[in-house]
Amino acid sequence: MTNEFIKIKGSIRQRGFNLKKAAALSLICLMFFLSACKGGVSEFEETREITVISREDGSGTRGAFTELFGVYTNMEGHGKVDATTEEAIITNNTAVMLYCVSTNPYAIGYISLGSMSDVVKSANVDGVAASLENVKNGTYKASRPFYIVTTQSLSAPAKDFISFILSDGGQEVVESAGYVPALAGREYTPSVDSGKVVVGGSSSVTPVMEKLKEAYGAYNPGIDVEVQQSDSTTGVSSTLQGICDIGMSSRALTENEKHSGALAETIALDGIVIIVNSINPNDDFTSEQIKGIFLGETAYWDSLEK
Amino acid sequence: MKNPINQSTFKRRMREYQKRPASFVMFILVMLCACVTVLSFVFLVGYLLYKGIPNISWDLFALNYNSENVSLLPSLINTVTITFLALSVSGPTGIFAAIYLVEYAKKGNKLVKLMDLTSETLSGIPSIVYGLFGMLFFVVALDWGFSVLAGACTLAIMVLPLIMRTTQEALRSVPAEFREGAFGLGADKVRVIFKIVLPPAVPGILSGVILAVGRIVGETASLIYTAGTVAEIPESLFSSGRTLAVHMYALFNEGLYIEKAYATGVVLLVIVCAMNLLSNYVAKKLTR
Amino acid sequence: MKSKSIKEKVMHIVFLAAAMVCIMAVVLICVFLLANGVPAMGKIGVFNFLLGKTWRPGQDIYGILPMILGSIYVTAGAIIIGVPIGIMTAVFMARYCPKKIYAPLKGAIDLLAGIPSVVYGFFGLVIIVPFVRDTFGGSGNSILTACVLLGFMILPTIIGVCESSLRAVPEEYYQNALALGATHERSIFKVVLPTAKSGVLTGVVLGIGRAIGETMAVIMIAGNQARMPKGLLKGVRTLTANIVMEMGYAADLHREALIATGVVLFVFILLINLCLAAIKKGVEQ
Amino acid sequence: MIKFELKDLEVFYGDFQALKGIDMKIPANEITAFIGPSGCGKTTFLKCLNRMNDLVEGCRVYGQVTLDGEDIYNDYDVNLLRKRVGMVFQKPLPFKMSIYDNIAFGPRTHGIRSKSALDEIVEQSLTQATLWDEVKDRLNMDALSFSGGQQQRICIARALAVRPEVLLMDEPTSALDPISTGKIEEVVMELKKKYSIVIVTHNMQQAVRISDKTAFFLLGEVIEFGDTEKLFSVPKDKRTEEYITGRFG
Repeated sequence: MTNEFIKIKGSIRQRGFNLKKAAALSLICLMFFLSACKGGVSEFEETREITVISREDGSGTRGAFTELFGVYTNMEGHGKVDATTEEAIITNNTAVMLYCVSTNPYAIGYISLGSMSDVVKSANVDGVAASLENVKNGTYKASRPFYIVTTQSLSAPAKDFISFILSDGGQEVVESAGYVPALAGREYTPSVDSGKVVVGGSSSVTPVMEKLKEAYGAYNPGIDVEVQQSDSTTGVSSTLQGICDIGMSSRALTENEKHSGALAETIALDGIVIIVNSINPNDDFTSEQIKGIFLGETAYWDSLEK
Repeated sequence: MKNPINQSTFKRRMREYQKRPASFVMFILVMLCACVTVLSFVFLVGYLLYKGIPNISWDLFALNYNSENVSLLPSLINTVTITFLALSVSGPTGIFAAIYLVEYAKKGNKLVKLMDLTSETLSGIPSIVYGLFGMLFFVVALDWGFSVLAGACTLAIMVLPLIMRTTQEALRSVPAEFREGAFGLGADKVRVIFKIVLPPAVPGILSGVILAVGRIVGETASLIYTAGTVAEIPESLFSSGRTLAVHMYALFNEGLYIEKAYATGVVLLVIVCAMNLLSNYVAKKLTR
Repeated sequence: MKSKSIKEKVMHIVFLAAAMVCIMAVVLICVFLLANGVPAMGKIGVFNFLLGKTWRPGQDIYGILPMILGSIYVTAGAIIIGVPIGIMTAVFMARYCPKKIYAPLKGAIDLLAGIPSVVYGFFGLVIIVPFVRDTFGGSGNSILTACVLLGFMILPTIIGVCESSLRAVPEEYYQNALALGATHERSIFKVVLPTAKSGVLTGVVLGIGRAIGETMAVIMIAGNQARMPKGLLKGVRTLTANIVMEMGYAADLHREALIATGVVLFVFILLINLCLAAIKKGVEQ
Repeated sequence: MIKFELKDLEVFYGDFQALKGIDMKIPANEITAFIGPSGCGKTTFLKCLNRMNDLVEGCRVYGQVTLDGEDIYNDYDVNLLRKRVGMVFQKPLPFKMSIYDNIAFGPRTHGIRSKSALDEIVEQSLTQATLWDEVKDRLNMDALSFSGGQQQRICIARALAVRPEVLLMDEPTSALDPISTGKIEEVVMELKKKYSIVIVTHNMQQAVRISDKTAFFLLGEVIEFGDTEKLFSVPKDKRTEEYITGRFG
């Protein structure tokens, strides 16, 4: 017993560390930790539970997803009700979604097409791959619109910026950012040459809005555009309160918001990609399978109906 | 020269511990906990450096932010501005309030109890609640809009209790003899406070300020709702601007610039480190 | 002589005003939160709101009991992990640490306090979540993960406050105990630490405050399922997560319900502080 | 009978030599007083006897110290040593707990758990410190709420509670008023029967009043050591004479 104590305690004295040995010890501990973390699972076990990852209730992406894949039940007095399984991990953050799926072999989730990254694998839906091309030609069914929100009292520079967004030049920027343009065939001609526009709202729309802003700078350098990233609701309410000139939203307006005078316009279409871990052999789902998984009816990977 | 006889050898210590197992267990526990703290630190910082350093480039310090090059310089400037603003509000207020509580208020005073409760309450309020409050009060009610000033004020309220409490502790630990001695020499109260009581309390107060700076620099939730997220250098105190932490959050959020976010994290780390060193240096200067 | 007394008076008033600012801040926060949150509670019904087990904003069902429990569990776990480690490390820093490694260690801990919670969150997501999943099973986004991460996050706060209060204890206490034949450890844990009790408690309170209030890190790793907590390895949603998570998209009653969640959080912290104040009083007597 | 025997004791704090080659025999069951100007090494010497010097960083001790013939520096359990050699400090400093717990701290440290045994020890120790009658109804009160003299007696009682053989006292009355000092002196005289006592004092009358032997320290050396009466009436060394007559520096 004593000997053991002495051995363990060999590195540490009460009034002073033996620095070298302490360093060596901590290095060993560190390596142990690292190996414990890095040595994760490398083989896919079909018998494991599916980890479902979803966005938060009320998120534009989630709304679009549940609508598209029919992840809802009909409830009396409420109509269609989101029925995503209670066990689903909820996140409000695309990066968390990506990381959860990239580190957890048994996870399944969904993100915006523009945010797709190669740390995860995108799954086909009904045999169709999620790509810009397929969203555009309508074969990939999971897509949703991005909106800009305005009020009646729109400033001249804001009007000018919007006309740029909806012009061919603007829509080209949308496409190069990885989204599907909403419309085509309009020309842009600057109407004013100075002023300031504040744009704020949905974090999903922000990346494309920033690209638009930069491109706009080349056409009309006199106008200063400020992009505020927050979320759809803040965007809409800020616009209504006059804090922002233009709001960004990834969801449709509520009745209340419409009532208060908010107007929405579609600026782009976004695909929703089903993502799985890169070692997951299941990468081609039917809509029914996805619905089953997100309803919680299919709980294990091997109970997936092939 | 002979060896001194009072050097406790390791063997001797172990023999002493053998008779007192409880002490030995406590000793092991202390060492273990210290190791856990150090290891978690090494691990966390090591991880951040490992992920971040390869992604640092001069481009990150460009004057302008755009989606091709997510420069962090504007947010860096904002961080400094907001930290400075928030501290210049909450620092004096917190320290003066603490002075009032320790030096002026009588013991068992209702006000003291109320203050203790309020400062405890304030320090417990989650930052997101501060954010909501800041949005409702500074942004909407005072009509400042999303602005650096609104963010700084919100953060000032947030760190106020932190500064106040550490200052209180520091002041209380100054021996009463110091004050009595000074009063005995005929010094008046204000003089005693500033010349006698405050100097020895400076390290304690500064540790509070460091903690406060840490919270300000690391704050995300409340700033999103008050200072906004514009990634550019603000023109005035009433325009919006994001701090480094918000910048990181925004970069992480869409999952597009994760490498850049790590690099930003490293820069943030360096800044916090530099601030700590600076404040230590100042503390040394002041106490000397 | 006269100018002196005027200066005294002015400074007195300045100090008093500073103290009043704190009270004002609390009052303002109370007013704004209550004005925005209480009406929603009225509409939903206080009992339905506080004790409802279901949170479905889509159907206008707002019950936050799961989140209340979630916050309690996660905070309790963080305290269980963070407080002993924090106090022990503070003891190490104040009483064991050789001079050579003290300065870097102190710097490191100050640095930990300054790391933004987003970084902690990502660290947790990439390291702790897979670790918990591989070691204990489940999906990894669980109460346990949140407790561990929060436990680490409150360390700098606890260590900082505890260490300074330990250092404030006169050295003679330690020597007196030692002269009675007590070991280093017994002197520290039976004499020095109890003498610093009030400071240690302050540190713990601040730690609890940080744990309850933590948002950005918890939201990334806790799973955020809005249902009753089901076990250590299952996910959970805290009150703070609930607010941040849905504030962005919420409108109307949903938004008010979220502000009301903030009110609940606020009352919650008030209660904890009252309890701790009572404990502190008991300790000091 | 000899309690402590010191041979060629030298103590350094870093480069500073605090004690220079001291040889001394401290008798049992007597009171030995150390006098001398401040900074002459009295307290350092005292702290060598229960090894409190070990705590001082950069302190080195050379030579040999034996207690009842046992070398206390060579492979001796330091906690046991401190149990045998109790110490009372200059500044009375009871722990922040009740009187009872203060007194019982020592015995509990050394493994006495039974309530009845502890009760007995507490009563005995407080009686020895002539404090029992004053505090017997207030044993659960915070020790810090008593007067300075009482606090010092609590500290003495606390030191006695571990049943030491030797009691080291480092200017125990310098912070107290004459009445409390008188009380403490009475206590010390009473304790002499059972304990060997070493007391450091700046008060020469006190040394004359209570001690049997006196040592005069100057600049880390023992100038003179002998029976108190002789030392004060016919000092051998000129420097001693100068000091005790107040003509020194």
